[in-house]
Amino acid sequence: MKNFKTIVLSNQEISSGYYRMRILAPGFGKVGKPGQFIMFRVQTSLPPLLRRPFGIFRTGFLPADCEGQPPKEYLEILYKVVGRGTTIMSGLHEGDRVEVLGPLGRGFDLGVAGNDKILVGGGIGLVPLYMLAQELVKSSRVRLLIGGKRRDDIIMVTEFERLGVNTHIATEDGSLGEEGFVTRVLERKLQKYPRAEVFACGPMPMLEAVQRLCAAENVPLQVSLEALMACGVGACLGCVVKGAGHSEQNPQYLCTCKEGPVFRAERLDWSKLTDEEGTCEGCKS
Amino acid sequence: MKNFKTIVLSNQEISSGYYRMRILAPGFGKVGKPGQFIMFRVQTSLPPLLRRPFGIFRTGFLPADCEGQPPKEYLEILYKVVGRGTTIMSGLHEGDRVEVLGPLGRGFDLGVAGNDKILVGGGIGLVPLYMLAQELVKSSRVRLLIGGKRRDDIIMVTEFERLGVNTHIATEDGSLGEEGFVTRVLERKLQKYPRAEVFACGPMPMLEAVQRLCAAENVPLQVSLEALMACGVGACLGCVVKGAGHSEQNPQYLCTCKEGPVFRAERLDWSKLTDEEGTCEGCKS
Amino acid sequence: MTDLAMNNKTTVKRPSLAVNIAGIHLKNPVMPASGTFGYGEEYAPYLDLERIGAIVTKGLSLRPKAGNPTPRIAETISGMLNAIGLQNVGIDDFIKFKLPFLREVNTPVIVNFFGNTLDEYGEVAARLADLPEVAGLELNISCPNVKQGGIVFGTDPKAAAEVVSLVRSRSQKPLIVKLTPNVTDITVIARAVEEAGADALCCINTITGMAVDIKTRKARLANRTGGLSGPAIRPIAVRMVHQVVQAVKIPVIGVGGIVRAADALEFLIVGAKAVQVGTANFVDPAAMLGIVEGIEQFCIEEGIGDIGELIGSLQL
Amino acid sequence: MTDLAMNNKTTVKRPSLAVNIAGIHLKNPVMPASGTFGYGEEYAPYLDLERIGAIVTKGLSLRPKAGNPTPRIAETISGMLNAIGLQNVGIDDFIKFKLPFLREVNTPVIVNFFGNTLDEYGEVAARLADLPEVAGLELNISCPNVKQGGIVFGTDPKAAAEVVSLVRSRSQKPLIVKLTPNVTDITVIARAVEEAGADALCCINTITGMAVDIKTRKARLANRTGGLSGPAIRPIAVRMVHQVVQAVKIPVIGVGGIVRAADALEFLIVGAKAVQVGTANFVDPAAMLGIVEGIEQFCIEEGIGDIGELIGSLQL
Ligand SMILES: Cc1cc2nc3c(=O)[nH]c(=O)nc-3n(C[C@H](O)[C@H](O)[C@H](O)COP(=O)(O)OP(=O)(O)OC[C@H]3O[C@@H](n4cnc5c(N)ncnc54)[C@H](O)[C@@H]3O)c2cc1C
Ligand SMILES: Cc1cc2nc3c(=O)[nH]c(=O)nc-3n(C[C@H](O)[C@H](O)[C@H](O)COP(=O)(O)OP(=O)(O)OC[C@H]3O[C@@H](n4cnc5c(N)ncnc54)[C@H](O)[C@@H]3O)c2cc1C
Ligand SMILES: Cc1cc2nc3c(=O)[nH]c(=O)nc-3n(C[C@H](O)[C@H](O)[C@H](O)COP(=O)(O)O)c2cc1C
Ligand SMILES: Cc1cc2nc3c(=O)[nH]c(=O)nc-3n(C[C@H](O)[C@H](O)[C@H](O)COP(=O)(O)O)c2cc1C
Ligand code: FES
Ligand code: FES
Repeated sequence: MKNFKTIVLSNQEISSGYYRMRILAPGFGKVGKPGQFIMFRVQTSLPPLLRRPFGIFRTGFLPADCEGQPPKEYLEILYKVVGRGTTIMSGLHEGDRVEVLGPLGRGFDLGVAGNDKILVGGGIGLVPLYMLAQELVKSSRVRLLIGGKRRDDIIMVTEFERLGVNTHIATEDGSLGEEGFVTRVLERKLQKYPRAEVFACGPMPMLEAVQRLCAAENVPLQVSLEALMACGVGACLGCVVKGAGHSEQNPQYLCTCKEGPVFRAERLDWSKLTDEEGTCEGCKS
Repeated sequence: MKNFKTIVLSNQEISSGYYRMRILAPGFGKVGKPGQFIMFRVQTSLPPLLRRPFGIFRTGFLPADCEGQPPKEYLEILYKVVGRGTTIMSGLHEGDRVEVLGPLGRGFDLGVAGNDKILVGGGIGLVPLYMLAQELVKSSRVRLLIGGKRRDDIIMVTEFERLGVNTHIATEDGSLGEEGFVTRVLERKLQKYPRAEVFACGPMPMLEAVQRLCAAENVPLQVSLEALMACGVGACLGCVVKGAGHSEQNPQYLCTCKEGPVFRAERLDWSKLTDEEGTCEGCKS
Repeated sequence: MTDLAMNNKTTVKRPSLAVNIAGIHLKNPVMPASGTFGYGEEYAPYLDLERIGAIVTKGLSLRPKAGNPTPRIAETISGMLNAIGLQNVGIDDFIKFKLPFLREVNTPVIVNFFGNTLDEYGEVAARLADLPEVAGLELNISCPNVKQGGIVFGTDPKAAAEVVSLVRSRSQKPLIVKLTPNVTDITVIARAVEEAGADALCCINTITGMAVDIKTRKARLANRTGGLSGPAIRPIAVRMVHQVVQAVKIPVIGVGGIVRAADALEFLIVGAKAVQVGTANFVDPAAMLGIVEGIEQFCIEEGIGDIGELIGSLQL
Repeated sequence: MTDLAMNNKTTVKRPSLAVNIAGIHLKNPVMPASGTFGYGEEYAPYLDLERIGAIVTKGLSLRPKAGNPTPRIAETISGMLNAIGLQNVGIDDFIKFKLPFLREVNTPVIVNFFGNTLDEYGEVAARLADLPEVAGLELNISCPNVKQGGIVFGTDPKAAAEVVSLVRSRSQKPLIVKLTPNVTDITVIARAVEEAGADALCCINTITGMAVDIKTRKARLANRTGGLSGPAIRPIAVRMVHQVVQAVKIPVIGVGGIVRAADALEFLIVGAKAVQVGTANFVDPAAMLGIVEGIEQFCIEEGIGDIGELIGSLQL
């Protein structure tokens, strides 16, 4: 957990409206865990005022510039352009100065080694699943179900396949993979692998559907949530979601940035998780 | 007078901290008069909130891209980096979108043809004098006295000389031309050319000294003033200066953007022109 | 509704943007905020004055007013401070030199005015009462009552009601009262003013602020404090308009920090029947046209045939 | 003053930045604003807590408080709205789980607190009165008085004085009262609170604001309105601090929109004896360190040996 000023190493559009940014991140390789995130400061001068949260897609090493020097650590984020901050980000270039706070939050629990692992990613929700898959493939069979509206929303498939992950694609318009919601694929897979553990990240309606399926089949589920965030470190209490113990009389709120963003599904109040969502453009993606 | 969205043609540092920006400005060549200014919108997205006023250095034509097309009109501004807006401006590149409002304000009166003309420019105050000189050289002998703190503050001398203007330089540290204030040079010239007319633009203390000299010698003086501006078109009344008729009981304020920025010296209240100045970094330049 | 061709294929109904404020018919709900648009003339080169809902002129007083010493303006983060001091040409010169131009423009003219004393308020209202070119009055009560120790009329419900009653008695013109945000509970003033006879309300005026030059250790305005305007104050303005709309029955005009159509739409959605654009005119002289077009575009996208459906459509 | 080597050549005196607020000794005048710094612990990884003047904790109530429904925050132009709803762990858990960490930090701890009723205010003050780790209390009076129909304590001089008197009677700790800006005349409240026994004042709390999602037509906060903070409000905060400093004799802590040292200096120059940094902590967790360093640098450049020379040095 630290705050550092650094530079952009590269920033490329990988699909229409989706970008991959590589950021120099000394010391980061050793600390980032699957499912953690960073708070990214879009410009060192205001605005936008607040930092933006992004999942860590992956970390890695670049060969050192000179012999004898240690290799350079970097981190990568994948982001979708949805509003002001991400629009500005899409214009950043190699060498531009940025600030990163992280890694933050609680990541995924790796579950029981050997059990089948099913990852479900909707659109940009794929991001936190990559490092998770990197870990899981070491001791389990890993399937990734990727959903999206259109072909353009399906990204990084090859990267996952290179890890040895079995991928299944569903698009709502059928322009890639099977036509329909990714949860239909999940339904079939759950029938086939009743001892599986599920890990999901994506838009709220997808997560809700995934939760219903897993609950019905009694399959363990971890979800990575998005929430509006100001601080990312548990100080502002802006990012809360309703916990399973929540009621009007006894509200229970969990901090997405600190207690999450990954939660075991049973910790959350699924009946009310979303009724106040949808207030930002991004959330609707 | 119009507001147009256009692009930067070039933007170069011409001396340490001084930039010259060429802007595509269709229809501008015919309308801009010596001493007029533009309101420049630094970024089409906020901030900074308000536009920044800049004198028109000169206008001109570029050869057309294709045969048969009319030549492209442009305008040039020269600016000194003093604060937030000008810092952002110094980072603009060819092709960047900008917005220009202008030409605005009242320019210089060309005076009596044949009479000697003495132009006094302090630092960046040289800007509005170039187009003036272009006109004046047609029928008068023109001398330009340029003052500045250091060698770096003396810009565009060759450009003026190419017009046939006789130039004299004074720097406070003596690093270029004669050592001392430019008003010392003016003093001598006024002795030599008692029928001269003077045109001045520069920092307030310089203008005050010039005013005192001209008043003492009974020489006509026009000055171009700077003031904080919000609108540039006479609507906000933020840019006023005290008129000659000003008193505590009967305040008289003149609008710099609309009634100026060029004023005949006798229209202004020189005793109080500056006592509330110096509130912005730029003014102290 | 007129027809609008789109894509050469489908024809969509052009939404009606017309609204009526206290009997003043506006072709659309967008007008300038007083003091940011001069007397209209200043902006004529930059936008077609017939395409905005109304023209609101610089605050007028009985006698010409010279205004405050300089510096009068200071830029702040996403806002500006001004202490112009209500400089204006006075009612006589307004009628002689400014009104003739406005007469030729086919857009309702709303005259903003103020007084240094209660009497002066009444006088100005009376002088404006018979001018056919004046479609309505906008009463600025954010001025100190010189006689009563300088307390601002608009911060005290009694004083506010008193000045509104007086003005009401001196003029039959549609009367819009412009409220100051520098109060504990704006709904108290709003209701007092409604009862005293206002036909409509306009909120908000600027919020008192201050900025300091740390090098000279002087206030950046000669007047020390000034009014904060611009995008920075928008959330405060939206909140106050929302409160006032709930508190009164007369129409409310929303103003404060509007730069783009999306900003104007926030005010309309919370229930403002029209909006005023102030500081944004300085930034972009054609800002209001963009806002009118943006509102129209939004209505088309959202399938809104009449702006009335949008006004006050906040989901509670 | 200690020595500071510059350029390896000249040695300049390090200016003294220490200030004393109501008996609390601060090594420098920079501290976090309540609710933006958690209980201190959250920011420990990002800045050395011993390098700031004090730690101000999240507003505490008698019993744990769950806070408001979500969404609770919304970004606005140069600011943010929040309606956290004063979520906090309550006094018991604070003492059990949060205070032990703070005990180890060599920086005074100021505990911000509030009550839903007058009684509750008194209770919390009494509970905090004997804790040696608590250097001072910061009383947040921007809360609605549940018993008296929800009117905010801090907007009424009588109610404000009443709560301050009560708290004063229940605790000997240095008592800082935090004022709300949502009032017509902040000096009236400031004086009432001073008379009632406050040792220092802190202003300003957030300004009530609102933002609307034009697509969903819903307020962007579940609570509809929320508190505006951040750079957008700075000119308003500077003005209010300036007014309050002139109106009272007790020290004033300035807060509202401070991001950089230059911003903090504006408050000190108008007379704030210390400053709090709120929203800026979210933007840059080490913001306060930069501000401390910037103030020191400014003092060196301006030849100021003791921060006291700077405080209230506004040229009138
Ligand atoms: C833990 C976490 C991890 C995330 N990981 C990724 C990722 O890997 N890739 C990616 O593209 N996006 C990710 N998001 C969403 C991303 O933060 C938003 O898309 C982004 O903040 C939008 O900023 P904007 O300025 O472009 O949008 P605007 O809509 O202009 O932003 C306005 C405000 O809303 C907030 N906001 C908007 N959308 C969201 C959202 N979906 N979640 C939270 N806040 C939002 C912004 O932070 C800002 O405060 C993640 C969000 C969270 C909480
Ligand atoms: C009629 C006129 C013509 C000008 N011509 C030129 C020119 O040709 N070249 C040039 O370099 N400068 C010129 N200036 C000054 C120029 O406008 C300022 O240097 C510039 O606005 C500074 O902006 P900033 O954001 O960098 O400075 P900041 O100090 O960050 O600006 C803060 C605020 O102060 C205002 N401001 C700062 N300095 C001045 C100033 N000297 N005059 C007016 N407003 C100021 C800015 O507009 C802004 O509102 C002219 C000013 C006027 C009024
Ligand atoms: C330079 C300036 C002058 C103003 N003069 C007046 C005035 O004469 N009368 C008035 O009622 N309001 C006046 N106002 C307030 C505006 O009409 C408007 O209420 C305020 O600026 C908020 O809107 P904005 O944020 O869109 O600028 C003035 C505002 C500015 C910036
Ligand atoms: C998320 C958030 C939570 C806050 N919680 C409290 C609180 O519990 N008690 C309090 O007195 N002020 C609270 N405040 C107000 C701040 O302490 C401060 O007065 C205000 O934010 C203005 O300062 P700023 O502009 O630097 O943020 C909170 C502010 C924010 C943004
Ligand atoms: S984002 Fe601030 S507490 Fe989670
Ligand atoms: S700058 Fe607005 S009147 Fe001159």
